[in-house]
Amino acid sequence: MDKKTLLSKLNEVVPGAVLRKQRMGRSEMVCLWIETKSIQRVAEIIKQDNEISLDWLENLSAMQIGEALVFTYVVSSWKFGSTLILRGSADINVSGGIVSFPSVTKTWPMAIAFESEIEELFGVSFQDGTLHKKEKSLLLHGWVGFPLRKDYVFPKQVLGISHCQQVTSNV
Amino acid sequence: MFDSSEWLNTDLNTFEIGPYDYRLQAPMKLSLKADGELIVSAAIETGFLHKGVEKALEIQKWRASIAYADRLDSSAAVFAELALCLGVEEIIMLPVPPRAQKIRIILSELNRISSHLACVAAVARSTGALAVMHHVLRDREQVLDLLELVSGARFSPNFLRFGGVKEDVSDGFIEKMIETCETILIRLKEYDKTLIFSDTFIGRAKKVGLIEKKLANETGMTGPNAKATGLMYDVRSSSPYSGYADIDINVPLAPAGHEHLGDAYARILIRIQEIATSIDILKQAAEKMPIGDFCSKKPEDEIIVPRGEAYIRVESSRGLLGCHVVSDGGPTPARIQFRTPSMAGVMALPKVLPGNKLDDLSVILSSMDLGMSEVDK
Amino acid sequence: MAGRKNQAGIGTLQRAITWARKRSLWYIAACHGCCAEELTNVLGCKYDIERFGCIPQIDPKQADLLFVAGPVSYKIAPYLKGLYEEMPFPKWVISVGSCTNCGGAFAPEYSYSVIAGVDKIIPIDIYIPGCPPRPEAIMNGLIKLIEVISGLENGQKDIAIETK
Amino acid sequence: MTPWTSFFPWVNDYFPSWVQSFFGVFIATLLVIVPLLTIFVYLSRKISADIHARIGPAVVGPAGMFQPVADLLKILQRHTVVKEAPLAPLIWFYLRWMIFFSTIAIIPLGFAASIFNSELGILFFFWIVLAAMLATMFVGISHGSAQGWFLGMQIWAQAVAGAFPASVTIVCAALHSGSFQWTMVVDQQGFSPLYWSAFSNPFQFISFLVFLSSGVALVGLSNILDGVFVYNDYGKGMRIILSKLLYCYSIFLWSIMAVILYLGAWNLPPRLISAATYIGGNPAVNITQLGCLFIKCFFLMLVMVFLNNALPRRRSDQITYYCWRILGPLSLLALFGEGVINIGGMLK
Repeated sequence: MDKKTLLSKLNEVVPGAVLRKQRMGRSEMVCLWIETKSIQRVAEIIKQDNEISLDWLENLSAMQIGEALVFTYVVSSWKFGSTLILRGSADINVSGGIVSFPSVTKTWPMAIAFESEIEELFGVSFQDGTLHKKEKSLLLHGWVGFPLRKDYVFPKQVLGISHCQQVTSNV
Repeated sequence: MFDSSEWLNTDLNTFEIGPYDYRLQAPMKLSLKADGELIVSAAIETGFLHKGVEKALEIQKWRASIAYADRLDSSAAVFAELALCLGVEEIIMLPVPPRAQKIRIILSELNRISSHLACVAAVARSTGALAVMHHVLRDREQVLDLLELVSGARFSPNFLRFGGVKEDVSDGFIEKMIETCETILIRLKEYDKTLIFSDTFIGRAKKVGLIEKKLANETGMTGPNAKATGLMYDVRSSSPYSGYADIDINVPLAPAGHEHLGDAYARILIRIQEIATSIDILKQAAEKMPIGDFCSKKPEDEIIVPRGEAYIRVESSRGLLGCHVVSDGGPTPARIQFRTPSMAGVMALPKVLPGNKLDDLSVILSSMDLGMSEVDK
Repeated sequence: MAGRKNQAGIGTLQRAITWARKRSLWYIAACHGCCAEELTNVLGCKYDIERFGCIPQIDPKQADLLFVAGPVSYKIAPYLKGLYEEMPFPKWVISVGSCTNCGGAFAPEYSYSVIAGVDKIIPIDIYIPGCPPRPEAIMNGLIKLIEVISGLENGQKDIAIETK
Repeated sequence: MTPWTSFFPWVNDYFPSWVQSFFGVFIATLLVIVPLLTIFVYLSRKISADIHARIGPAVVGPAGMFQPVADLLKILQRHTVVKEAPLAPLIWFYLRWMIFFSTIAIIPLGFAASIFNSELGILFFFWIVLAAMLATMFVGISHGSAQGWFLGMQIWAQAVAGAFPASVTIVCAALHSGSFQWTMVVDQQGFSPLYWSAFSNPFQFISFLVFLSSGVALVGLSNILDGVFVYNDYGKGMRIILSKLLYCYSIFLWSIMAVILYLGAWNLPPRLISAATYIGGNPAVNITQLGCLFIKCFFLMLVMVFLNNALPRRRSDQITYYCWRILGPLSLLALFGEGVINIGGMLK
């Protein structure tokens, strides 16, 4: 499933979704920047279409570059073994600090684990995904702040234990 | 899985199995609802081993990031190192000399054997075969001695560098490795008699912890757990990396009609066969070991990583370990994210446990070999 | 009944009790992450600590010795403290590896979720350095604990273990 | 006037017979049963360590001989656990212990030394073990927690599943030797293995194997479940020792019954008996008989140690399935065969 037909199919079904096409670093994997509001739509297409059938969300990672959160979806297909990388980005300084981003758990159920991790570490709330119970929780309940953000300041004290190096007397 | 004849339709007892429990291999919280002996529903809570590795990687300089990749999960340490090194080498466009690639293959296969032996020992312990557990641990010591001979450390070797390996492999090492491979092959036959083909073990592991291929597909499961369900995916053969190209690997797979498809017994069989393939790979790597320098970068050279990113796939002992390395040209990495294989196992647990008996909980968990420090990062 | 007292003023009954305590230390291991792999090897057959009378126990109420290994996160700290409280007196704690000694690789300036040293929540008797420490180091820590229990000043060796 | 008291004849005029038997039991417990069990605990740890290819306890005394002593002393002086035990599990726990240790009175320690030589002999033993298992179930049920209730039911199901084939094999052994009384059973068998009733005819051999394996289900493997819940919650030092001693004693009890029923207990070759009487008179004969009994019984106990430590262990529902579906019919077959042989014998 080469790049040309993939792009043409995407453009005709979801016009204007693909913002930019580039190579992923120095590897030959195709990376498509998708605008945030049509990510679910694009995910739907590339999974259902039986020539593309990218049905396995291999990796969903988020990173903060400057003032934007960039989400990288590495999607590959069991049938053809081909891989595609989708990119979505969202502005980080939103009022209330919680960035909202469309969730893809409806098309790829394995996204639950990745998304719940990103929710805790980056402070993102994924919209209208499957209503999964928060099975996989990483941090202590009621942890203040989102650790993987660049401007995160380490806590001074957690659970009454001072988060510092010097050895306190035996408790 | 649910044969309704065993239902007692009593009201459900809830069993809270806390982080520290003798049935669990690593701290996690399981709240099971059981109707008599049959587990009806399971909910899992993880996060107890969250160390914040990815944040630490962003603070430390590039040179120290390899040591942190070890600490992601100690029983599969070399794979995380390899993934990180390949990622950075792709960004810097650094050529890795063929001898270093072969040494990397030897190290990762040794680590795979020691990780699988640890899983077999855990399963033997959970079914009560303490003698087999101790014998497996004794053979695992031989592999750990080899890792120590090469790198000085038994678990997190911290031996790989960007562009190759820290030191060359001493010449006595190759012979000693071949000799250990022979003894381990003999020992595998010994496990067959005492554990694998003993009918009490088959009785304990048959139809226990059944994972269908659909569930494995849905949660994106890879590695021995997925091969036991018949899902054929191995990064070493599908997209060979770092010198695996000229080594032929026969990947073990549970055939479709296999009567043990997807249960705990098939997972153990697949792990034993993977040990055999790893030994075969070690022998081939030993033969094809070229002469040459072991690292294309002097240790004292400064590591400058230009802007760029890379996504690397590596076959760790638990499945596909992905590493997404992003650098913005600064002295410290911008973002290093690991796609850990045990996450799929943890996601599949609430659907695997129901239908099994309560006594089999430790057999299921040990046969799935969930590396919790990998899941919680 | 004033038993015969040795020069350190400890009666024979007390010496017998300390002999029993140091010779049968039943242990339970709180395993988190890396150093826990070394604890399974120490239990194994090459570096067997059952020679010193240490049997692994599955329940804290039966154990006298607690091995803490691996980085302890804030989420598991209350459970570790509960585990320690459940153990009956007299009890001892050996912290294996630099993560439990002082935070080690995950010191406070590098990690936000690892306690910098487990002695902030439970008192520790023996600190074993290393990341991960070798099984011999863990056994050496255990022998040091046996010497501490039997009240030998540092440097004095335990004769029974030395000769074995 | 048991032969043991022939040493000191003045005993008879001071103490009535029940006091003598009480002291007999007391001494038998202290001097014979408890040291034997501590040796068994030590050997089971050392042998299971050898099976695991490692060195067992080696620091305390020569080759770790006094390790059980150190464990015993340590457990005794440990401080009590915070939670005080509610009454119900305690009552059942001590009841179970008393039931088990009441069998000491009727253990036939040697030919003339069985203090209580009744017609019921073997059956009396068997029902006591079953009653003890019932008490274990109530210990589990009165524990109150779901896990306690669940494990108690599991123990009882396993015990009943083991008891049925065992009782049938006992009847079959009694059929072979004519009566349930110890002395009669032992008289049928001679010293050399050919005369042992286990190898006298194929049906007796089947009943011997069924008896042993149902003993494993009834008594041998129950230790895993006991150790897990009840005694830990209220695990004061003394109760832990009692439960460990109880487990070893129940194995010892079962192997003594097996030795007496099938393996020709305390039968000695005539020349040895005459030599013993020449040396020390009647008591010396008793002691050698006792020695012969305990050596045989010891090897059976080591089989239990091997099963516990070396091979993978079945789940408890597999054990009950195995007992009902395989051991039950086998024991009935043995009984039927034994009956046919007896009728054949009578017709002759």
